Amino acid sequence: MPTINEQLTEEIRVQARKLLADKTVAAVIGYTAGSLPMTVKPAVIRAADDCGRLVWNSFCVLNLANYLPEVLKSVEPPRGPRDPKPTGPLPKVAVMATGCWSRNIVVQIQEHQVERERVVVMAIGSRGMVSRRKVEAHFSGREILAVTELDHELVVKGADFTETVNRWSMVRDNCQTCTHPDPVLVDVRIGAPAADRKNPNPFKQVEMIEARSTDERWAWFSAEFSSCIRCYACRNACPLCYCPTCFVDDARPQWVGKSLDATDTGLFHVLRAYHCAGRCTDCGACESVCPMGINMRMLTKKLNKDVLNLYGIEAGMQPDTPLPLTTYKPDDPQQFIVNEPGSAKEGA
Amino acid sequence: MTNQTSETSKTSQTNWEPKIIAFLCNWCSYAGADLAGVSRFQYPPNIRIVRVPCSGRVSANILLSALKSGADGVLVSGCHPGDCHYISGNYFARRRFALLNNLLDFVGIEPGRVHFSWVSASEGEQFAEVVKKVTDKVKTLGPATRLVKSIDTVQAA
Amino acid sequence: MQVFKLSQAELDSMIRHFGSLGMVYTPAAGKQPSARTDCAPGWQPADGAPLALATGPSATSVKTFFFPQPETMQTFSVKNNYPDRGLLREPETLTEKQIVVGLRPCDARSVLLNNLPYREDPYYQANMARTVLVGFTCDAMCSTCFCDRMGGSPMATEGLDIAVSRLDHGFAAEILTARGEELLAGLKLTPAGISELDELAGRRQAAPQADAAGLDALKERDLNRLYEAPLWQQLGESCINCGACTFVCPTCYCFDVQDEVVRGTGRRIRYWDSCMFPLYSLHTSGHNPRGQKMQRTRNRFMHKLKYFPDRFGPFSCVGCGRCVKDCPVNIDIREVMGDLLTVE
Amino acid sequence: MISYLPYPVRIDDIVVETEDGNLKTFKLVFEDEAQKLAWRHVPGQFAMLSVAGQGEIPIGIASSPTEPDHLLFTVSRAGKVTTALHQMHAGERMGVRGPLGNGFPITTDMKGKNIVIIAGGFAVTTLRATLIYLLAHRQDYGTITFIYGARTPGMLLYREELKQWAERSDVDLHVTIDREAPGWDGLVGFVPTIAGQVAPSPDNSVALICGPPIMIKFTMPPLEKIGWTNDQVYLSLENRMKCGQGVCCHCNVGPKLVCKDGPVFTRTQVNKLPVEY
Amino acid sequence: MNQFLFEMANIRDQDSWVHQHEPEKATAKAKDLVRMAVARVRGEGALPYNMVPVTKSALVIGGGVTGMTAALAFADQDYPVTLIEQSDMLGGNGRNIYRNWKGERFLPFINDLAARVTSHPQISVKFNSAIKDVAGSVGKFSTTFSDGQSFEHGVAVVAVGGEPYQPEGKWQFLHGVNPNVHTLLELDKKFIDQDESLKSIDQAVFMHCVGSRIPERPYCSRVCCTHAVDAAIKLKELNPEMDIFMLYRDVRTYGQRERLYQEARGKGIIFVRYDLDHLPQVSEESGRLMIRCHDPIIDADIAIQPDMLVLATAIQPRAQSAGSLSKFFKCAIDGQGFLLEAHMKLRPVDFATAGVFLAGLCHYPKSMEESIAQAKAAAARASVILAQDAVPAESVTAVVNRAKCTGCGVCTEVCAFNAVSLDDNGLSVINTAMCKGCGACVAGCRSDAVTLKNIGNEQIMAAVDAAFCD
Repeated sequence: MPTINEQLTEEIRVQARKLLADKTVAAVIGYTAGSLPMTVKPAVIRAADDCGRLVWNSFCVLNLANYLPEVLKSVEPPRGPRDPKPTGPLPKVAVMATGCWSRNIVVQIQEHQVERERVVVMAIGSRGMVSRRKVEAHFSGREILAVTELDHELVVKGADFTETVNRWSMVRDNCQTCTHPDPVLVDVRIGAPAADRKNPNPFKQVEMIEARSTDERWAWFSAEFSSCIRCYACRNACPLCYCPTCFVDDARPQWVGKSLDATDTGLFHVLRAYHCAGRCTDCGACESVCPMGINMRMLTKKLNKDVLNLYGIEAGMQPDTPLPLTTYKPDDPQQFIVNEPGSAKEGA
Repeated sequence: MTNQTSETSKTSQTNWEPKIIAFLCNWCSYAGADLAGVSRFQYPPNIRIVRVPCSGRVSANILLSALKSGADGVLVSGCHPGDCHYISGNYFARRRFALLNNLLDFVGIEPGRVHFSWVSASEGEQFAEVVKKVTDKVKTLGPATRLVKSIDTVQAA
Repeated sequence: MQVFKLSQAELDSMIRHFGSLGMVYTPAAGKQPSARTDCAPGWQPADGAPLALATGPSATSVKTFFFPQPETMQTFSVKNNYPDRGLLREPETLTEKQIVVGLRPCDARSVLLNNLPYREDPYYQANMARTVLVGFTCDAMCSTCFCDRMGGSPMATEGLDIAVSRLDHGFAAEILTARGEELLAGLKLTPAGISELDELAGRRQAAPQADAAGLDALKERDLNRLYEAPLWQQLGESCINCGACTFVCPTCYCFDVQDEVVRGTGRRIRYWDSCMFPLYSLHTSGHNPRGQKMQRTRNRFMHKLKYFPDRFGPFSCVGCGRCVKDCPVNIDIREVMGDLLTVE
Repeated sequence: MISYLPYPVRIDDIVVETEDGNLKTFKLVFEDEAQKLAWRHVPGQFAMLSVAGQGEIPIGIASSPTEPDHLLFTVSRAGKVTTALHQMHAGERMGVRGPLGNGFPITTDMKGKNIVIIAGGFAVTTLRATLIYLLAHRQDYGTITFIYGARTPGMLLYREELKQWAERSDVDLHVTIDREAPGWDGLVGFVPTIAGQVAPSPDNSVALICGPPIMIKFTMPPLEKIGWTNDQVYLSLENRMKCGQGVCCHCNVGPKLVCKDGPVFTRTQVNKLPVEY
Repeated sequence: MNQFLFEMANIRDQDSWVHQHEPEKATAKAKDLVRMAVARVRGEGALPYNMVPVTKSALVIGGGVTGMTAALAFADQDYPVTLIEQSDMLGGNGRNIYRNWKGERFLPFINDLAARVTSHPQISVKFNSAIKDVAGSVGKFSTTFSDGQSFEHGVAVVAVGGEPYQPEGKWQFLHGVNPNVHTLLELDKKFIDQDESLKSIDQAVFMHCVGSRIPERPYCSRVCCTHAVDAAIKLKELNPEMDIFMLYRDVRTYGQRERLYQEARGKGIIFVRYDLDHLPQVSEESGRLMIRCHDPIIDADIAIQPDMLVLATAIQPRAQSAGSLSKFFKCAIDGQGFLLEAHMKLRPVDFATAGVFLAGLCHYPKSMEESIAQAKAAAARASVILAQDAVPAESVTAVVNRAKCTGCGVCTEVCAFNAVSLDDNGLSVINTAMCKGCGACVAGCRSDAVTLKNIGNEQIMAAVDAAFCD
């Protein structure tokens, strides 16, 4: 009896092969097997014969929407930087997408990075992706040489041990608190849809930090982010970070210094998160790819919470609603205004 | 270590006076500040005004870089909602600031470092009041150290 | 060369003794902010506790001690009333000894490799002069380790001042340089006996050896001919162009320079750059000779496997496997080398 | 040991060169006499100009070693440092680090040869240095042909000097502009066309070409047509660079570092490199 | 000197006068302010004074009294005017109103106005017409109409008017169900038609504020109180024995209109107050209207069985104000869909979009004479532009660095003037003629691709840094 992921893998291969063979799409963005346990390689498949390489498992932590704009461009007929866009229909690209990834695609569509009609979403209801870091922490220090995935367990092998762990307990925090695991865009359905999850409090971790004192929060922030080595993996793994020149790299003006001191790294992370405000779908790619294990997702999650509470918007869920920072309501909350009657800071 | 250097050098001055950067919109709050002057409303001399066309011109980047440069406090002030000279600049600003304000609070920037206000061209007294309130608050917080950039002054001097 | 025999307790007290000679750094367990603002995280000042090293290399490489992130090159003032306004000065050369304990042979070798391009660099040389390396050889390799394929060996001592190796009972400390010897001056240590020396030699012999043939094979490949090979396109397509590989890499050494001014006081710093970043090669005019991801990915591997060896001899890779481990998209340099050997 | 510390220099004079105001020549004098005496460069080399608080930028040296009292740099306003430079005034202090790079082979390959210099736009700067040097050592070289083109008359650099050179009999000077312009009675046409018309025979000759890549590309066919080979042609490459001394790696073109192995390469050398410049 | 190379350190109003008792600190602040101004102005460049030649003609949208008044104001100055009207008749809402509060009949006035408009050589009227597209900006607009024709004009006056609210929901009060329930305009129709049946009415009830001053329409419609009171008086004139009840929330017969109210009271019209918590209940009982309400003054429930119920319904904006029109002319609209002037006090008939003006009910509910005054004001303001050969465009405008632009479109969304759009390449372009230089796009741009001339990020930061450079 094949596992759920084996079934999904097979379905993906069949569908991808079909899409490529009948020339519905020019490329398929998916995952192929990795060289280490708990890794997969994102890959762009352009030939039907290549589809056998595609895999699906619980380690697909990088958001494939990240590749979409560039791959779409790569299948267009070549043109110079000043040439206008061709007018006729352009080749399509298929991409695997879970709930949060599909919502990223929606944001990319809202922000004109991707045209809906050129994307074939191979929709996969997410069962939650496993955090490699959690598994490694569970086996603290013992090297993991192979991980076999069953439907609800992971069989972890080392040089001198084999142990079975519960899969859900190793699932990433963002997936555990996810309420929309099923894609909002579906062109080709892979596997069974995932039902929305009732999560009593998806912002529990954020609230735990909010409950601390200002000084405690600063201590947490300083400690968490000072291990940043400024490799920008978090930024580059994010499908929303598509600026040709990131503010952190810009010399004119030099918004953020280049050193590793707490201010420079802190400012980078605060502004990076802020730039995702109202756009982040909590796909967790940033956190998953950080070589230093920084929990930068807390900042975007905090913003997600505020955007939902203040403006009632969840990124990528309402394609027809403008993004929260590109719109307003005359009666938006403004308790933070210092001279507003009833402001939070009034008399403080 | 470097943060401490700046802190001690700042506090060692016996009469520490905060410097507060105030981004004022050209049409309302800057004019309100002028009216405060014409009306001789007295307020603490701690703000340094940067005139901007609209509160909607002030981005999170600008605000944070004022903190980074060493502002002990930052005030952004614009027209009252509905009165924006540019129709909607302050509405967009309000959303940006609401989120930024919460995020800064979340990472442990002391509440009261960063302020936002609406002051119209006719509210000279209101402007003076806002500056008083903001200055008092920043004074109780002491010199800013969080997200303040500091480089090794020993080697440079 | 002297070899001493140490018990765990003697080893611990030896490391504690180093504290009286300079700053002592050891690999941090887990993600630890660095104690220094100019030093990458992953290292911490030794706290006297017994050293417990995980298998394989430390989380971040030792290059941070030679090539700190950032390094102040010059300082200046731009205050109007300052007489030397705009004049750049070099800060005093740091001479305070730093003793790095717990690095692995791969990292030790990286210091020597980086010294090839940096042999005329005043800052790197100043850090070379003040840094003493007390390394621990590896009695096991991680699945991501491949130092043997890059001309090293888990038991190698090249680049170290003192090499500590595990024995069946206790440790052997090989004193490899005069600087290493200095560190131990005044310590009463037991010279290793024949049996310990034999055991050490045996372990060294049993360890995987540098695979010279494999290296030669790669060196003989005309990689310039593979400049247009499709494998670069595939790699470039999955690469997300972050700098994780370059920043965890002990032998990536390129830097950028920027001026910082705060409240009138300024410094010119150099800091790690990454050839993975589009801005790395961007001209002011907007033209970018390596504007595509594929070009940058290719450049990184070509630099390590072709340009650097052409210029200096050895490959610019010590096989620590950090990039393999930390790459978000599982680009594995071992696979790349394999492909380069086989692709036509 | 290499040094990253710029020499302190004072801006002695600033000349606005072009009608758009975007090119200025900075005349710099050393603050320290010993540093001035120690400075040695050859035409074709560059230096890092440094403005404290803004950064450094590599700029070709426009003055010849035979003008020992000062250094000249013609700077186009483009990025952060050059914009800051353009805002500076005579009397202000800045820094110069160098000389860097290899320069033209004035004492080796060029010696005793006929020299053809082909310049387009503001890439003429190091070629000005070269020409001044050649004229100062006139007897060491054969004929000198200097071809220089700009978009408009107002975009020509060193206009006073161009007039002086035009009057000399020992330089064959051809100045051209892209299109007819009022008040211009000189040559009209693109540099490659003019080069094809006036370039001498390749016998015992060396050509130095600096200009935009497109100009270089189109200049070669007319030269090749009359027998020039790639070995005789020297080009100066540009790439983003930071250290200028072969360490930081930014400027690599394949295995070559523009800052150290160049910026001057023969066309034969350039053709062997990947197009990463 | 080019005015854009000027920067002021505001030492007087913002320093010496407000810190009179702290001279030392004020001096330190003055030094900072000067340093900041210098740092900022260093980065500035001379900006061109952009001039746009003016096409000396006007477009007036809406053929009601307001639009006709504006058109005549232009035409009488000899400017060619195109007046477009969506129906086949001039006059608009005015045709449905019996008389004004002074007792003057509307219809003759409107017919006279319409005759002057249609016969004026400088006015061309387009009936059954709407706007399809608008290009250009102040000084030179080009508007295409639904018939495909287009018209070049230097200014435009928007006078599309409003419309009566059609009662619905809990405000329907059997309107459209019971034949004796009318809106005010329906009653006016009977006046105009001299409907004799009105004389036989014994009892009438007027309900005020139908659809006004409620959450969906929080504003007061301003004219309905006067209108209702006047209509009640007219009924009394027709039949002095008629019992008339006015169910009101607050009476707004402002200014001289107060006399009408007094007259009504004098004529025995009974005013009964209601509030939103005690909405009068209207029902049919054995074929007759039954109104039950609570009189707070006598604190008693009362029931009336009138022969006629008249609803003073709200004035609401036309859908096209908030729709195509605001899009074409970049007009701001308020929360209810009324068009929004640039500044309530300083620029009351201007739109924020230069060269476009507004008057009449599309702005907010107002009386006919106010609409007429506003129409004249709008035409006068617009004529200031037409009188010039060229008008200056904003010099401090946004500019896009295309190398940094992602084409995400945030700038286009936050621009209140529709000055930003995405081009064929999907990258942002600024129409500098429409840009006002507010910088909303600059602050919204994550990639720093947009900047504002002379108020760039680098300059603001330089000014800030200078404050700490002492």
